[in-house]
Amino acid sequence: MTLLSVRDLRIGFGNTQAVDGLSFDLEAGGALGIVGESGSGKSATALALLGLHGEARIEGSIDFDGLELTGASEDQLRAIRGAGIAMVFQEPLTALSPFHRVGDQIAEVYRLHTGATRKAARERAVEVLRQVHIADPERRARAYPHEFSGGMRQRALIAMALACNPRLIVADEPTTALDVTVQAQILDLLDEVRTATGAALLLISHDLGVVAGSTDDVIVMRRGAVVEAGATDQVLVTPRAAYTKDLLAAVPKPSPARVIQGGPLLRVSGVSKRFRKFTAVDDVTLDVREGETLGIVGESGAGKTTLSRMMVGLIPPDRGSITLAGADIARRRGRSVQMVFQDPMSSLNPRRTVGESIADPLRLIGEPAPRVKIEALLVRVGLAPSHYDSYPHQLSGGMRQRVGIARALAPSPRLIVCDEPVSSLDVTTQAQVLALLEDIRLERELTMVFVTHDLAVLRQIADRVVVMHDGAVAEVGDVAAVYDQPQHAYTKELLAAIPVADPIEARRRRALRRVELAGAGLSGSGLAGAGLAGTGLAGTGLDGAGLDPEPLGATQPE
Amino acid sequence: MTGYLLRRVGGAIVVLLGLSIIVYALFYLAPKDPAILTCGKGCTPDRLADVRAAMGLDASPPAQYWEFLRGLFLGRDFPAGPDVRHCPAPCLGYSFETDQPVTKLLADRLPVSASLAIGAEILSLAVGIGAGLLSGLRRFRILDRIVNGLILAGYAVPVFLVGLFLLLLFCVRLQWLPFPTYVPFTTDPAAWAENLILPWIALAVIQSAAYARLTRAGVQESLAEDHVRTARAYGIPEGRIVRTRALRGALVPLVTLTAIDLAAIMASAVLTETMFGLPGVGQLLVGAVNQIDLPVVVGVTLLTGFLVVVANAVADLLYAAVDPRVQLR
Amino acid sequence: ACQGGGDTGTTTTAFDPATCQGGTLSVLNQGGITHLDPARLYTSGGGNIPSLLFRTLTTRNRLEGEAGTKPAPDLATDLGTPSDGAKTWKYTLRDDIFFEDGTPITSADVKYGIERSFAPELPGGAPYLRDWLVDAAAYPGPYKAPDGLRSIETPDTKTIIFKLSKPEGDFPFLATATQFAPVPKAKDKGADYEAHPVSSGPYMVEKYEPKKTLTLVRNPHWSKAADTLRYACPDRIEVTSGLDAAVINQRLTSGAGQDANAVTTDAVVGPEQLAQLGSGSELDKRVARGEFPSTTYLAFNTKKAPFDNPKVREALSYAINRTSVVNALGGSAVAGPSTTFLPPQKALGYQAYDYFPAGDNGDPAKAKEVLAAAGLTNLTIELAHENDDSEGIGPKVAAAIQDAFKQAGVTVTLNAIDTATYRDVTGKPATQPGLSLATWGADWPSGGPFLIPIFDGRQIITAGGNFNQSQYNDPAVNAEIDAIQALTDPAEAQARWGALDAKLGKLALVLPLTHEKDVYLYGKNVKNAVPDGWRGTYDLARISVK
Amino acid sequence: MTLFRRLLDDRAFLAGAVIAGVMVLVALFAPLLTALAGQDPTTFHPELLDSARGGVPLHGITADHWLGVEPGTGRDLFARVVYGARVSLGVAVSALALQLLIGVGIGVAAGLGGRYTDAVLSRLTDLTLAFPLLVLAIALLAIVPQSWPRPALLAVVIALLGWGGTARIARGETLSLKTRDYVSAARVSGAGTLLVARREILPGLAAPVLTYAALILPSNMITEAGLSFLGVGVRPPTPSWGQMLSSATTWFRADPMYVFVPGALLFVTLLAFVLVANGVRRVVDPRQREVLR
Ligand SMILES: Nc1ncnc2c1ncn2[C@@H]1O[C@H](COP(=O)(O)OP(=O)(O)OP(=O)(O)O)[C@@H](O)[C@H]1O
Ligand SMILES: Nc1ncnc2c1ncn2[C@@H]1O[C@H](COP(=O)(O)OP(=O)(O)OP(=O)(O)O)[C@@H](O)[C@H]1O
Ligand SMILES: [Mg+2]
Ligand SMILES: [Mg+2]
Repeated sequence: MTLLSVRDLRIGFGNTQAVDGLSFDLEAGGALGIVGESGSGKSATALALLGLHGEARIEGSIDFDGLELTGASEDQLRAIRGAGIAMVFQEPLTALSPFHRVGDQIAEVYRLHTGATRKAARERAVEVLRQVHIADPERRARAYPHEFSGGMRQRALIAMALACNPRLIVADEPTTALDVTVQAQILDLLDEVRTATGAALLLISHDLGVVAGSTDDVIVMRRGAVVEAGATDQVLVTPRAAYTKDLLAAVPKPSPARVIQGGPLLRVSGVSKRFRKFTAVDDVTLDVREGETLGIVGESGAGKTTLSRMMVGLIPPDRGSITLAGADIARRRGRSVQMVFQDPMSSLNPRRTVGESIADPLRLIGEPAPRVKIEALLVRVGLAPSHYDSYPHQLSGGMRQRVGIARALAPSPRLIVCDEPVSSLDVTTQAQVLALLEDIRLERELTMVFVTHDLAVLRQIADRVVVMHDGAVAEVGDVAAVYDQPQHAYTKELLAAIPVADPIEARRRRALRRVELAGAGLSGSGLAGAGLAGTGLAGTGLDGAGLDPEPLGATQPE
Repeated sequence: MTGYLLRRVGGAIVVLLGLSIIVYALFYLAPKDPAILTCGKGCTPDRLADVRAAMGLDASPPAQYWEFLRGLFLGRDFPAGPDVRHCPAPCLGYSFETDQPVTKLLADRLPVSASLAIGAEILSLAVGIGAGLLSGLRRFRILDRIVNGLILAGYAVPVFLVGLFLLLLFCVRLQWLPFPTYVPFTTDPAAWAENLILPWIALAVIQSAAYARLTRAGVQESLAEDHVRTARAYGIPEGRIVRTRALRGALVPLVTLTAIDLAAIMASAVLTETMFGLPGVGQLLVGAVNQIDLPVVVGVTLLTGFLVVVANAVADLLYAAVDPRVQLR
Repeated sequence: ACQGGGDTGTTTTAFDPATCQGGTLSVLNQGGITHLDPARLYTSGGGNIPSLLFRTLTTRNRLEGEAGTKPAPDLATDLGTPSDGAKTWKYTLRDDIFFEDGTPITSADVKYGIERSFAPELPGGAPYLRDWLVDAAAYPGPYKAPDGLRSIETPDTKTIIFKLSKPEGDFPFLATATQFAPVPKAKDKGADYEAHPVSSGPYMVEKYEPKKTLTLVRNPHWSKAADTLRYACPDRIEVTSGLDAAVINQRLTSGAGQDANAVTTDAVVGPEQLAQLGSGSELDKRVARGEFPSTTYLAFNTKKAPFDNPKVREALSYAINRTSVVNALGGSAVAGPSTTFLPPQKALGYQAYDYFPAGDNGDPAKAKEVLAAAGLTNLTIELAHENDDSEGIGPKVAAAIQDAFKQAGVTVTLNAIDTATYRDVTGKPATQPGLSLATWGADWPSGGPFLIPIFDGRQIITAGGNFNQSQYNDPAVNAEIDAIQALTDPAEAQARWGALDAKLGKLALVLPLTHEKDVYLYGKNVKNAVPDGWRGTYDLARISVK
Repeated sequence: MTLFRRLLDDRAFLAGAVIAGVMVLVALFAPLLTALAGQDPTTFHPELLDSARGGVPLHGITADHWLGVEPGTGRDLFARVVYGARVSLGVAVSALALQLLIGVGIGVAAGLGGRYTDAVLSRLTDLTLAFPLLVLAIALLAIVPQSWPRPALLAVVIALLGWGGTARIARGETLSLKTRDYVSAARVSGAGTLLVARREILPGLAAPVLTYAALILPSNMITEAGLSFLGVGVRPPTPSWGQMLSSATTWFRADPMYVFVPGALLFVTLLAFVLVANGVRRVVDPRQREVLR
C-alpha cells in the first residue's frame, strides 16, 4: 500500500525553483533514500511534507495516507506532524530546545497528540529513550540537551520521532554532523527502529554510503528534479544516469603503494598539549619521512588539528619537541613548512585579493614584486592569471581551495601540512582537488602530512597512516597494512563503520555490527578483539563535556 | 557556586577600593579646599587652618585615605566639640557640607533613587517587552512600523529633552500633574506615584526602546532557530512555541540587562533627578561635587559602584537561572 | 480671623496681631538650611527662619521701609549702653525670657553662645566678633579654652559687658546676629547641637533634616508679652528645602492645597511669574517687593596693569551696559542699575552720583575716546567670574559685560573660576585677577560694613580673605572710617558714609553694576507678608495664614 | 557597490543622511551662515527685551532674527543654534575619533595578547562599560580647572570614559578573526603579531567597528548635551544645545520658542544620525547582534 505519494512537486523561493517537478512513492513500512548534492532540493522536499515552509510557492500534490497535504489546513497539518510524519533533523546540536529537559520535550509532543496524562507522557519519554539505547533513560530524561553528546542528541531526536508511533519518519541528513562510528550507530538504529515499529523511512543524504545500506529504493536528485530512481541495489551498482555515475566515480579508490626511501624530515617526539584540563594531544611520537604522504586519521576531537598545528609551529607544545631537519619548528616557520586549511572560506582574507594573499609569504621572504610568479602559480593550480585581482567571495569553494594550495606552494616549502583540505567540498570537487594535490606533490617532490577523518580519502592518497584516538597514537603503519590487518581495536571499529556505496557490502557490514553488538550485550563484557560494544558508546562522548558556554564576565552578554 | 560567589565578592572589593582611590586622588589633585566653603565669608587664614584641622583635612592624603579605610571597616570617631561623634562600621565619613554621616545621607536619598529606578524599570519592561513582542511576532504590520519608529526615536532623545517636554505638557500646559516633588511611599503611596510618574515616563521612553529592540530581536532570532522548527514539525501550536521557546530565548539577554540597568538608572539618574528636582543620590552627587564635599562624592561613587557590581553578579545568577547551559565558575 | 473682610489682599491697617493665630505655614525654599546651629549661621539681622528660634540681644526692627532698618532690643532691655568712646557696650537682659525647657535665660548663656562661635569645630559665622572683641582673634572656643573670653564680662545673670579693641558705633547692629543667641552650656553637644538647638524664640524644633525639612512648633515658654516684635501667628511652620525655584514659584502661583499657605524666603520670582505680574492681576496682589542692600560690581586690581591706569577704569565705566547686566540677572524686577557703590538706601547713607555718565546702555563711543586719549587701543583684558550663576556673578553676567566692552573695542577673555574657590582666588592679593566680578551685601543696614572691608587700606589681608580688592590704602580715608565708626548716632554716621562713598566713587576703584531687588510671591491665604526694611523680604515671624 | 545601492534604497537612511549632512554643513559653515543672517552669536540686544518681565523677548521671529532672540540676553537664537551645532558635532566627532583609537587599540591588544593581557584589559573594559560614567564625568569635569578649553576637555572625558563598547566589539571581532585560518596562514608564513594585526585583523574590524561608531556618534552628542545641561559641559558664551536647553528650563512658559529651537534641533539631528547608523548597520550586517543599547 502506498503511504506517501508525491506528484509533480514544485517548490519555489522568489526567483529560485528549489524543487522542480518531483514525483515519488513510498510504501508503508518501506525505506526510500534521496541523494543529491548540496542545494538539490532535498531539505526543501522534506519540509514541504510537513507544510513547514513559510514563504514558499508550493505546487503539485503530496498525498499522505489519503490526505492531500499541499492544500491541508493548519489544523490538519498539525495533527499529522509528529503523529503521522515525524522528522529527524540534520543538526542535533540545535534541533532540541536548550531550555527544556530532553524527557519533557519528548513528553510534550506525546501529550499533545494523545492527550495522555503528564505521568504517562513522562513514562513514554523514558520508554522511547530506552528504545534508542540511551543508557539509564530515567535519569537521562531529566538532562538538558547540552548535557548530551552529539550522538545522544540525535538518538533523543529519534526517540522524539518514535514517541507517537508515526507511520513515516523523515530523516534529513541525520548523520552529517556526526563521526563515522557514531554515524554507523545512528544508521543502524534507524534501521532497527523501522523494523521494530513498522514505520516507513525517508532517508535524505548527500552521501551514497549512507543510503546504500539503509534503503530499499533510492532517488537521485539534481537541481530539484529526479535524475534517476529505482531500487537501491540497482541504482548504486548499475547506474544509468551520467550524474549518478559521476557521483559513484568520485568515491575515493585505493591507489597503488609506493616505496618511500627518505629519512625523517619532521620529527615529533613525546609531544603533548593540554587545553585547561583537557588533554588534546597526549605524548605523540612520530616521524614524517622525506617524500612521503603521511595520513593522520581519527574521530572528531581526537587531536588531529592540534597536532597538525603544532607541526607547523602555530601552537607550541606543552611537552616534547618537534624538529624539522633537526631544527626546532618554532624557528623554522615560513619558508620550509606551509599549511593548507580545511575551510576555504575562512582561510582567505575576504578583504584582500587572492593575489595579495598569495604574495604575503613571498614578501616575507624578501620578494618585493612577486606578481609574475604568482600568476604562474595560479595557472598551475588550475586558475587563470586574472584571478590575481579577484576577491575570495567571487570564487567557488573548490577554486578557493586551489588558491589555498597556491599560497602554500608559493614559498617553495619542503613540507605541506593539509588539515582536512577537502572535507568541506562536494564529492566531485573533492576528487579534483585531491588529484591536484597528488600531481603537485609528485611534481615538486613534496613531503605531505594529510589530516582527515575520512578513511577512504586516506587510502587513496597516503603512504603511511597514523590513527589517532583520544589524543594518542593508536596505530601507525603503511596504508595497506593498517587497512587490511588493523591491529588496534579502535582502528577496527573505525574501518567497520566506513559507509560504503555498495548496498550489498553495506548490509553485510551492518549485519556484522549487529552480531558483535548482540554478542557484547550477551557476554556483558566487550570482546577485546571486536571491541565495538565497549567503545561504541564511549566514542559518542557519553560522559564528555557538553556545550560549555563562556563564563559570564562582569557585563556579558550585551 | 560558593567559589563563584567568593571570587565575585573578592573582585568587587578590589574594584571598589580601586574606585575609591581614584576618586580620592582626583579630589586631591584638584586645587580646591572644602574648608574654605565651610569656614564661610570673612574667613581669615588662621581661622581657615583651624577649621581645616577640625575637619581632619590637615593630614596627608595617604593618611586621610588610611583613616577612611579604617573607618569603613572598623568605624571611626570624629571630634565634635565637647563630645566625640562615633561613626559606626561602614563609615564613609562625615559630609562637610551637612555635618551628617555620609551613610545617613545615602540612606536618606536611596529610597528616592530606588523609587525612580524601580518604577521606571517596571514601566519600561512592560512597555518594551509588550511592544517588542508584538512587533517581533509581526502580528500587525502597522504596529511593527510604529514600534520601529519609537525604538529609533527612543535612541535619539536625551532624557532631559523628554523630561522637558513632559513637564511642559503635563505641568505647564495641561496642568494635569503637579510639578514633581518627592513624597515618600510610606507617607502617601498615591502622591508618591503621582509625583514620580513623569520621571518614570521620561526614563521609560528611552529604556523601553532598548527592551523593545532586544525583545523583538530575541523573539525573531529564537523563532528562526532550529529547535523552533523541530517544535513546529511536531505539531506544537504556535502560541505555545512563542511562550515556551521564543520568549524564553528572548528572556536571556533581557534578564541580564534588567539587573544591570536597574543599577545603572539608579546610579546615573543625575539628569532625571536634576530635571525633576528629585532629592535622590544623583542630586546629592551633583551638589557634593560643587561643594567639593569629598566624603559624599566618595560615598556616592562607592555606592553606585557597589550597586553595579552587585547587579552584575545578580545578572549572572539570573542568567544561569534562565539558561540551563550556563554554568557559574 | 483677619479683619480684612472679603479682601484677600494684605493691608497693614487691617492686620491685627491679636487675632492672627493658628494654621500651618509652609515655607518652600531652594537652598537647604544647612546648619541650624546659631554659632554657624551667617545671617543679616538674625535671618528669617533662625530668628523664629533664636532671640538675640538685639534684633531688627521688623517694619516696612526706613523704620525697619533700625535695630531694636530683643533679649536685652535696650540697644545697649556704650561707654569708653563706644569701646565698651553693656546690656541688661529682660526678666521674662526662658528657654524652651523653661529655664530662665542668663547672661552666661549669651556669653557661652558667643564663645562657641569661636570653635573651629563650628565654623561659618560672621568674622566681626573675632576682630572687634579684645584679644579674641586667637581664642579657640570653649572646648579647648573652657575659661572663656575675658573680653565678655557677666557680672551678674542679667548683665553682659563687651570690651572692644576700638570704637564700634554699630555694635547694636552686630548684636542681631545669631551668635548673640543664648546657648545653655549643659545642652551643648558640640557639632550635634544643631540637631535640636535649644529655642529661645516663639518656635522650637520638632523635626529637622538638614537640607530637607524643618518643622517648627510653638515654644510653650515663649510669651507674647516678652516679645512684641514677633507675632508668631501660625501654630506650626513646615520648611521644605531643596526645591527648584521655578517649581516653588509655580506652586505659589497656583496655590493648590497647602500651597495656599506657602511662602518662600529664597526663591525670587522668575520670568514665568514676572510675565503674569501685570498690574491689577490676581498675582500682583500676592507679591512682596523689597530691596536687600547688596551691590554687584566689577573689582579692579589697581596694582595690576592695565587697571593701575585710572583712564582704563574710567573708560570701562563709560562702556558698561547696565541694562544687559540687569537682564542677565533676571530683569528690572530683581535688579536695578547702580552707579554708586552704596545701594540706594537711606540707612546706608546713599548719595546719588554718576561721575561717568553713559546712561543705562553705556556709551562705547565715549569709552573709546577716553582710551584713545590715553593712547590705548586694542586693549585685551581678562574677566574672572564664578562658574555658576547662583551668586549672580556667574557666566551670564560675565558674558553681558564681555559684550558691552566689546562695543568699546576692548576684548574680554573670560576666566571662569569654581564657585567653591572663587573667593579663595580673588581674596588673596597674590592670586587676585586684574578684573573680577564681585558682590557685596550688607550684614546690617549701615554704611560701615558696606564700605570698610572694601576700602579700608588696613584691611588688605595678603594671606587671604581680602575684600579690599582695589588694594586702595589712603590714610585719610582710613582716618575718616575710624571717625565715623566711633559715632553712635546713626543719622550722623549715615551722612558721613554717604559722603565717603561719593568721594571714593570719583576714583573708579570699583565699577558698580547693579543693586538687588527682591520680588517674593506668597500663597493665597497668606497675610501680612510685608517686606521689612532691613532684608527686603517678608518676615516669617509676622506672617499669618489664618 | 551593492552596499551603496542598498543604502540608497533605504528611505529612512536617505532622510537621515540628508539631514545629518545638512547639519554637518551648517556646523562647518556656521560663520558664513550667521554672517548671511547679519548676526553673531555673542552680541547682546538688550533693546529687544522686556526687562520688566524678566527679560523676555519683545518680538518673536523677525526679519533680522530668524528664530528670535534669546531671553535674558537678546543674543540671536539662529546664530547660537548654528554655532551650537559646531560644538555638539565637534565634541561628538572628536570624542568618537579618540574612542575608536583607544577602543580599537585596547580591543585588538586584548584579543591578540596573552591570557594575562586579555584578562586585565577585558576587566578594565567591563568596568568602564558597567560603571555609570555620567557620575565620573561630572566629578572629573567639575574638578579640572575652569581655564582648560572646555569643548576639547569634554571630548577627552567622553572618550576616556566611553571607549568600552568599541573595545569590546574590537576584542570580540579580533578573537573571532584570529581563529580564521587566513590569520593562521599568515602566521605560518612567518608574519609577526604587529603585521598580523595590521594586515589581517584591522581591515576586518573596519566594518563592525564603523557600524558601531555610527551609533556612538549620537550617543556622544547626547552625553555632551547632558553634561552641558547639568552645567559641567560647555560654558557660556560658547553656545551648545544642551546648555541652551538648560537655561531654557527657566523660560518654559514665558518663552517656549527658546525651549523649542535647541530641543527640536537636537532631536532632529540625533534622529538623523540614528537613522544613518541604523541604515548602515542593516546593510553592512543584517544579522549582526544587537549592539544598540
Ligand atoms: N527558505 C528559503 N528561502 C530561499 N531559498 C531557499 C530556502 N530554503 C531553501 N532555499 C533554496 O532552495 C534550494 C534547495 O535547498 P535545500 O535546502 O532543499 O537543499 P539540500 O538539497 O537540502 O542541500 P544541503 O545538502 O545543502 O542541505 C537551495 O538553492 C536553497 O538556497
Ligand atoms: N584552543 C582550544 N582550547 C580548548 N580546547 C581545545 C582547543 N583546541 C582544541 N581543543 C580541544 O582539543 C580536542 C582536540 O581538538 P582538535 O581540533 O585537535 O581535534 P580534531 O581531531 O582536529 O577534531 P575535528 O575532526 O573535529 O577537527 C578537542 O576536544 C577540542 O575541543
Ligand atoms: Mg539540506
Ligand atoms: Mg580538526
